[in-house]
Amino acid sequence: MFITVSIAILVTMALAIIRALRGPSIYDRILAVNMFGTKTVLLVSVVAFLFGRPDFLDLALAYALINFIGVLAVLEFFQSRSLRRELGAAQQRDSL
Amino acid sequence: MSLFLDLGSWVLFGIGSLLLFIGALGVLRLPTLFTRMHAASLTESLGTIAVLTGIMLQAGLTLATMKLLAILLFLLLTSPTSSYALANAALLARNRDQTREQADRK
Amino acid sequence: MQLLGLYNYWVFVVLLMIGFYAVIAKSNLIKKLIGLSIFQAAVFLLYISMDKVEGGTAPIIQAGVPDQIYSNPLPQVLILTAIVVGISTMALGLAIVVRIKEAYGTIEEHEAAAMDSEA
Amino acid sequence: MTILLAVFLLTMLVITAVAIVRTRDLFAAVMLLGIFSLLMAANFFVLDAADVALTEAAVGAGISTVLFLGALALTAARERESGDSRWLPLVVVVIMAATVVYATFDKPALGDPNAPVHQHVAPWYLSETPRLIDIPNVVTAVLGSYRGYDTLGEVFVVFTAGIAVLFLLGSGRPGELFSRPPDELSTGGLKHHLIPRVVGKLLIPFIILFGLYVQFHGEYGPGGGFQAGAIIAAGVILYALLEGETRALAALPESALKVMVIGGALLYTLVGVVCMLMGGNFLDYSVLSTNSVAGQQLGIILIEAGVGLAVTGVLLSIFHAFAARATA
Repeated sequence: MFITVSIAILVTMALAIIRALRGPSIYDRILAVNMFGTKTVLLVSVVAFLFGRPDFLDLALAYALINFIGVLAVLEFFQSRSLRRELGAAQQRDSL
Repeated sequence: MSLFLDLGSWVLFGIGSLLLFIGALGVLRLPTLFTRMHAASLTESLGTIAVLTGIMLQAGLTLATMKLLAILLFLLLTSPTSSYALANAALLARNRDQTREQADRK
Repeated sequence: MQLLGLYNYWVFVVLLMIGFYAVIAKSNLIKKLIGLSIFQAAVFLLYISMDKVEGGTAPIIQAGVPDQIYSNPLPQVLILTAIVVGISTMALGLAIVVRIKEAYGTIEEHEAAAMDSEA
Repeated sequence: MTILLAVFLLTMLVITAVAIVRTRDLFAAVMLLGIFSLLMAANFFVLDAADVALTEAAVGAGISTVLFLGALALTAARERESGDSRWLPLVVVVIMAATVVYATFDKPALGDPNAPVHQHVAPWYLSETPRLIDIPNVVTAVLGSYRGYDTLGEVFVVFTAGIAVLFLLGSGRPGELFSRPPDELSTGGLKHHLIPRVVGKLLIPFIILFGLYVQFHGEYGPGGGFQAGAIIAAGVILYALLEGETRALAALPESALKVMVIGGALLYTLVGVVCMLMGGNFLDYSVLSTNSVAGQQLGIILIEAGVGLAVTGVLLSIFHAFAARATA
């Protein structure tokens, strides 16, 4: 029964990768990466039981906690970049 | 007893797999960013709950169940938050582009 | 099935060469570093592929299961440390790229080289 | 089943790698590198390397993305057309690939128990660890005790890389990683970020706690100093992203980080020296206690603590160095 779920998760992962490759916008890629992260947590949890070593859930726990940081960093990066660009544009307008 | 647990797991796994698959299909097929985000975030939460609860039924009352519970809790906290932050950032970027276009037209 | 058992090694080769291609063919220095990290990942994959024993499980000894087969711990130790070393050296590479950008105003290798030959 | 899972994950790995190299948008490349790292970790896990998967998870999911983005913020986000011919490198790569693939036909198949690699020291490690060190995680035993020299070397490589980054980028006044413009332009920025801030700050204690768990549970489950260091560093980086560099540096100042880096490396070496003073060989922990098994366990706990301190310190110093550069 764990096999069925893991296959479903793998298919979902493949679809998420297609979205990440296709883009088109950066936000689509972030969405895909985020989704992929959640699916990895689920896959690892299922596979840990499939292999009969449930003590390896630590890995899933690590992803559940840390995956968030990457997404936040990316968003912060874009926010500050577009703000800086606006700042540059505002300075240009002022100098004209 | 274990028959009922197995049955419950099967049902939950079925629901979870179906939801995850539908969500992924939505992310792939829907036309715009916000509709795609909608598909992903709506199905993901329930799908995650279903799959992890299904595993919990199989694990029984062990340390593994506590870890699964923690994973579920963290995922339920972080996943909507990152969806929110993403949607917020995308919306702000779109609004900025629109105001810039309007400013350019003037 | 015999050939499927070699699939890991082929993926190792393909990844190694994808990384190598990025290092030699791309002019952008960050892209070169990304290629290098793919190259590195390929080597990790080779080592970890070698640690698997059929029917084995991770080498964390389970009490009360006397006849359990365990996979090989040695490649795991080497790669575990290599991952952390890899990220620190990658940071060093990125720091050098940042300094190159400050000195030359570009991170494209051919542009920087052209500036050098002009000077 | 293992093989099927691995084949699927590996195929996705190749597709992602090709996409990473092909895209000209460096930002997209970094995002795809995140997926690449997740796939690697899942694949390590499927191949029974739980410790390695945990390391990849701790490093790849947070820190490597953050560092690459920091570098992109300081350089450029797009790759330019170089105009060089792509055919020569492609031909070289294809020829090399063909040669190495030809060589793989001599390799033992995946999981073959008679492969040469499983014949030499590994069986000894697996059979003797319960008697000599008596901890379940053989990977930690090999890392800390049997191959303690190697690990000491790796810690010093990490240490040197960290110092070199500090030399190159300089440390000094605090900056923001992705330099924020003055406040009047970022109108409503903080208000809109209320939810990530609340949730993020709620998570930070759990991340640190989990890091400590990984550090001290490393003898019994997957974990150890390297993974714990990366996880704790990721927790502090999250704090820096949410509350700004200045407050993160107030919580864990640069001087403290330097003490952690140097202290960690020193602790490891000192354990070795103490072993020598007590009449054993360098890094032979058996002499640390009257009972040699207890001595081994004590030695491993101490050096893992040293590794954890050094790795946390180095990763955070690197992060702060990139951040300080962004506003300089």
